[in-house]
Amino acid sequence: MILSTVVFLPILFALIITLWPQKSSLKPIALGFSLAHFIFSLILFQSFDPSTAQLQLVERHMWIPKFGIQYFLALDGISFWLILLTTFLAPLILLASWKSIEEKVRGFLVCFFVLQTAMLGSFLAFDAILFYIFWELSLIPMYFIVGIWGGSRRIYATVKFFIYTMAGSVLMLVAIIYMMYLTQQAFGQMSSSLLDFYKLNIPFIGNEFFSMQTLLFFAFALAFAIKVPLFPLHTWLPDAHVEAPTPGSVVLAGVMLKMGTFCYIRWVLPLFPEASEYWSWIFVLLGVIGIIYGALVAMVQPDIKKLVAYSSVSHMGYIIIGLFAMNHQGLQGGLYQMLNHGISTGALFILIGMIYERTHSREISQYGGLASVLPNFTIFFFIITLSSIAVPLTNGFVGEFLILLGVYKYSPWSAGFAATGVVLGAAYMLWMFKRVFYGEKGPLVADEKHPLMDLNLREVFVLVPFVVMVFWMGIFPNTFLKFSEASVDYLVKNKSSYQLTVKGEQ
Amino acid sequence: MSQTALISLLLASPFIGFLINGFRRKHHSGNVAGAIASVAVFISFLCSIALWIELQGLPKDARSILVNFGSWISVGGLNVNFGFLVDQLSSLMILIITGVGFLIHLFSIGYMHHDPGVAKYFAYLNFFIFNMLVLVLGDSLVTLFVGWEGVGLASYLLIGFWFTDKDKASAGMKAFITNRIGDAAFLIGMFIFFTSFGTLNIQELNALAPTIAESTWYGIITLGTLFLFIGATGKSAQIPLYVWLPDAMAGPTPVSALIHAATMVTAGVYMIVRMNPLFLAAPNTMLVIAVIGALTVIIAASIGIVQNDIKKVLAYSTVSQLGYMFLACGVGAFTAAFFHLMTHAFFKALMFLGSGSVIHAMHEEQDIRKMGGLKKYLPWTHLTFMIGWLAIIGTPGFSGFFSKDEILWLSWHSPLGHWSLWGLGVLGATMTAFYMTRLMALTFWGESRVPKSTHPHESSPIMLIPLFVLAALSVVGGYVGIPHVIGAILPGHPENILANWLGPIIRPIPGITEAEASTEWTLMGISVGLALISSLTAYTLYTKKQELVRAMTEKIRPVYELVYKKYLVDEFYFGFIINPLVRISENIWAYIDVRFIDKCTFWAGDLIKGGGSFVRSLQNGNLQQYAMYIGLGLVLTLTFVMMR
Amino acid sequence: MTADAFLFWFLAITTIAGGITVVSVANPIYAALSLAFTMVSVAAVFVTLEAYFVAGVQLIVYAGAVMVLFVMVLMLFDLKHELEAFARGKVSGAIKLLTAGLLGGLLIGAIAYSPEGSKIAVGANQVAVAGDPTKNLGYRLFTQHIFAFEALGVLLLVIAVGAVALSRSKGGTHGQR
Amino acid sequence: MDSVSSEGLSLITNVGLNHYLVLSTALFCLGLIGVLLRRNAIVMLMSIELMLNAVNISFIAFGKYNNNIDGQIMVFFVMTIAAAEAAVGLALAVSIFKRFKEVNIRFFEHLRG
Repeated sequence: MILSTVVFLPILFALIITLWPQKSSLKPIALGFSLAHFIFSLILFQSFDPSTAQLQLVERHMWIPKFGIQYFLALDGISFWLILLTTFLAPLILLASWKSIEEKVRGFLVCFFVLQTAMLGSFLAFDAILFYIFWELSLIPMYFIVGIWGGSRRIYATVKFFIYTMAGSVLMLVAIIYMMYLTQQAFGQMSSSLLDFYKLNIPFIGNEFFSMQTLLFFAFALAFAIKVPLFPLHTWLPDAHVEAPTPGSVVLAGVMLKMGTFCYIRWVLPLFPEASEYWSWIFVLLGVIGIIYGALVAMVQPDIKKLVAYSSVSHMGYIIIGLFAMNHQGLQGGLYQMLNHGISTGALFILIGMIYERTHSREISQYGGLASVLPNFTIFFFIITLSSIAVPLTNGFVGEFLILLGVYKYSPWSAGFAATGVVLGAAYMLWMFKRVFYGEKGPLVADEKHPLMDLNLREVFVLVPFVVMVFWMGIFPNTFLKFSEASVDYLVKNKSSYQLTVKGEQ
Repeated sequence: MSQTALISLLLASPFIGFLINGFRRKHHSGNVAGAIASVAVFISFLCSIALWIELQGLPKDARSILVNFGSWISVGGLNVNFGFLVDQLSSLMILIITGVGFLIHLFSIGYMHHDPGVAKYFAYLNFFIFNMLVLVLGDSLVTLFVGWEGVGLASYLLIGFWFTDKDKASAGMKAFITNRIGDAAFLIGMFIFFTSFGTLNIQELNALAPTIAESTWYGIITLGTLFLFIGATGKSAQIPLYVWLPDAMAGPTPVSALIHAATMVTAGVYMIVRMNPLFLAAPNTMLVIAVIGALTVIIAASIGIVQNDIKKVLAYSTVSQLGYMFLACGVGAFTAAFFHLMTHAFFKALMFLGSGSVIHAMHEEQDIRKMGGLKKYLPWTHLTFMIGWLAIIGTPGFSGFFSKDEILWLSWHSPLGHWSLWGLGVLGATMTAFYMTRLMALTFWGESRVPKSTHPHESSPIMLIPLFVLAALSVVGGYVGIPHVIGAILPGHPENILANWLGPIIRPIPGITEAEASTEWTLMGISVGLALISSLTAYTLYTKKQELVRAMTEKIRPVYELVYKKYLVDEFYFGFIINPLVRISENIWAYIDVRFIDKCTFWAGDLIKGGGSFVRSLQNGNLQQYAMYIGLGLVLTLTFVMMR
Repeated sequence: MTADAFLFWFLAITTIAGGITVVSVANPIYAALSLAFTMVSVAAVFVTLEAYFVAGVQLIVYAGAVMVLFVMVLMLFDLKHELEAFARGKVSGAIKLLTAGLLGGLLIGAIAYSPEGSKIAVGANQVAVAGDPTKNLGYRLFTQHIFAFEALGVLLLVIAVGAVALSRSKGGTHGQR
Repeated sequence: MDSVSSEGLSLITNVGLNHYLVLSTALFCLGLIGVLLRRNAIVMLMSIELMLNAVNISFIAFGKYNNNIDGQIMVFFVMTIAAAEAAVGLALAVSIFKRFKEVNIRFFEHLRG
């Protein structure tokens, strides 16, 4: 019952918040709930056994027997840290948005908690239909968060976001249904369990595009690529990020993008091993293009938030190439980079939110000399910047190093081009840092009438966990890597015959 | 104390200093902050000495202390430890770093006394020392890389220390990003070695290095070492990535002394010396290194001749001297490279600190055209600076002479060397003598051009003591590596202590023959003679015949301008790489992202919308049209049925 | 040419001619009259097919009742100003004609190519079902199809009530005027 | 007489099921044209009657040539329905005429989306 509790606790919170009588105490209540949720999710440490690739804490009940649809939640090394990342970010996001969400607080909190459930569910679901429900459910609250509490072009952004993601997931639904049909052919009983999907032997013909495995592969891969977002499908992201309110951006960057990359490991690579291997070059190519392209475009953004959004495109490119390198280092690096990106980009968005609350502007050219006015803020921003540009002993380095190493094994040229991202990443972040924090005071900073206040205690409380995580993950990555080691090891060694078993069942 | 505790303390001490000063960065008391930081470094220095003594106690072939603080990254076959290795090479290096570092900390107490951000400054300095120690001690390329990037970061922070000045902030950024280019290549180099050797541990890599040289250009070792060398060109300011170092002079002068002269910029040399078996196995790489080194010597020296900023002259001199070190590495004279690294650390730190003293005395004036005749105001500074000058131009008996001479000799004599490399080296030495004498002449000698408003004054003792110590080191530092030919004629036949000490970890140059003493003496004579002539010329020109200089400059105006503007390399980089890149980025953003990809999605949307409105227009409520659709449907169905 | 064939061709021509007139004349009264004419022709066709009872019903119900209804309604409306017979829109008109033509062509093609047609045509003069067809019809109607027959009766009742109700209302769905 | 013309002649003289079916089709299409093209609602109703009659012809013809009385029963039903339909249709036409003073089919377009 642990996983169900983890997944559905936020829904319960949302219900309580809907019925809560006092409007004024909503935020503290919600913060308390999310903290409780995080602490509860720490139970997973105790009950999770990192030494095996088998599924753990399984909850499996038949739901719609006719189609073999099950209520099937399980945890393994791949999803373990993403669950904790999700629950870890929640209280911080709520605390960070203390001031930025002033209207319709109740609605916001309900959306937020429903979103939590949806994201957690899609990480834990091992049944295709159940997964699909969670996957789609995550869109709806996000749609409202951007659409109601967003910036001036929020409707445009939210509709774009919604339609992009929807377009991909419809393809995925077709593929899921087709795979259910295949299970009926193969086993006589229709099933949507991922474990049964793994058992399928889908024929693959090398250079033919219209062969079954290739088509299914692309149906899934496209859906996830939009979510990630991979290079040519990324244009929804900057708009959504810029228009979203701070908590929306953080959830989007911190967790929702990870749903895409996570699903590559959970679904695409093991389900379609031959196709993934055969077509991996496309994804590595797009990933590398994404890295360079995202970095270049980020470099010239006039808007800080947009800059960070494009940097996300660049960082997610790293994750993709790491995953499609399909070796130990690449996969582990990819998984690790997911967490890194959640921490560092999440923190960047929070920081940008904080400065936006003070000046109501995100124009880089309006800033300058912030370092002499807000020294504490600058230190936090600088540490997160370091994490983002992958300086050793911060979390970013471990991820990027592993990914590039994995990709080098896959294709030295790709690694060579991807490594330019290391330089460009430093270039755009530091250039932005220089323009915002260094130099003479810009018009917003020098405004005598509205002197800027440095971080208050609440904001420090928000940021310190991020900084701790940045260094912890940078200095002791093994504490994190060992949880996914068994699963990744199993995946690498059984690429073409990937089958998961449930722990305790033989 | 155990070795583990020693190394822990060695590393922890500056880091703790960094934390303490970092948390009390709002305090303005320079003395307290400086004391904390200096003590922290001094503890490290003591630890270094202790470790060196420990090493002495070990047998000659097993002089290494490896301390492993546990696993850092362990994924699949990759195992990176927090392992720190003290051996003959790194023990000397940490002595230099902590020793020179300590002196520079002391100097900084006086120099940065009045700066409000002094605590932050010392925090950064300690942070730098910590990272430099990690770089030097790291037992694998990854750990080395931690320090490698860490020192880059510290350098970024210190160059941009006065960040309210936009140019200084830009200089920091330039340094970091240029270094990053090298770092990216360094990463690739690491990957190449990891995929072919399965390890990144330096000792294991050195042990695995084949003894037979690789002759192809695209062999694993050649490629790997080439990429590592690109990394080194970034960190050690070689062509083509040297451009950041002159700009890095925007930082406080002691920083220039510590980071951009004595320690950080030599990291590339250190790395190559560290990995010498691998580099020796790749003669093609060695050739590249030697050529790049020699070219850097000449180009940097020629720019140095015409610069007017005292720190810029020293900066180009540093680039040029680093070129010597790479030249030495390239011809396989790793010991010589390290020797020069050491002596250079002494005399260049000395000269930078001396320049700091001058700048301090001149109230932040750095233009040597506004100095002159400072000898009488700053006697001690002048004296120590002169010792540095004598060392750098290779006056026999001073440290620079021994190290530079060894490099020049081996670049002639080594089978990896060539007479042309030697020629470039000697030319560089001649130019060095010229521009350093010019610097001396314009700053300290001749008549005073100091503006009336400025009253130069000698620096406080706390700034002078480091100068004295470094001056002493600049003199005696060379006697640890007395060349064989000189040793042979000296009483007691002193050995080359450094070569003996480093011997076990440095592979000899393959195929090197016994030296002919006569040739060596001749070459030495030529280089010393040329240096002497050129310094005399410079002395005469810049103390007595300034008009002649002016006339000559007028005559070769275009060349002068070109050199003065640093061969327009910066302009080239900006004009052909950076600005186009920014413009391309703007265009791809505007055209690919907004106008193309977004437009495509809009087209897709419009298509669907258009389809929708078309279908909508079909449902216009006209009954007869509906009936027609029924008819059409029948027609289609019938056609379909009949076609089958 | 046999009498049968002559009769068929004659009736076919009158039927089609009547139909064309119905569709093409502008004045609805003329259309109604030619519709009555067509109905009678069709009744005659039924006779040639030996469906005497149905032919009678055709005459009574169509040519009698329904046509009267039409004519009365037409008389009720005064539609002299309605001069244009056809809806506007040349293109759509052409498409509609084309649709009808295609449908006809396809059906005729289907008939012509069906193997059934010729087979049955040979047995055209075979003896009809034993006994009086009308009696037979009545028997079948009140035994086998009694439920449908009764249901039709109910339907007619409903229709009668509904038609009265509809024509009594002021018309329109947009509220009373 | 050559074979072609004899065939043509037999097509005229030997009247069979196909003839009736073609007649029915022709009448049906005429009715369809009327429904599609006429603008007067009452004439459209008449055209519908034409179409129904066309169907009736084919029913009877099939019944006759298949020796089956059910065709006639079907026609009987169709006629009843046709009468009902005419009644309701005309009632609607009347009420619409009352409302708009017009039976042009354009006035029936108010249901469009």
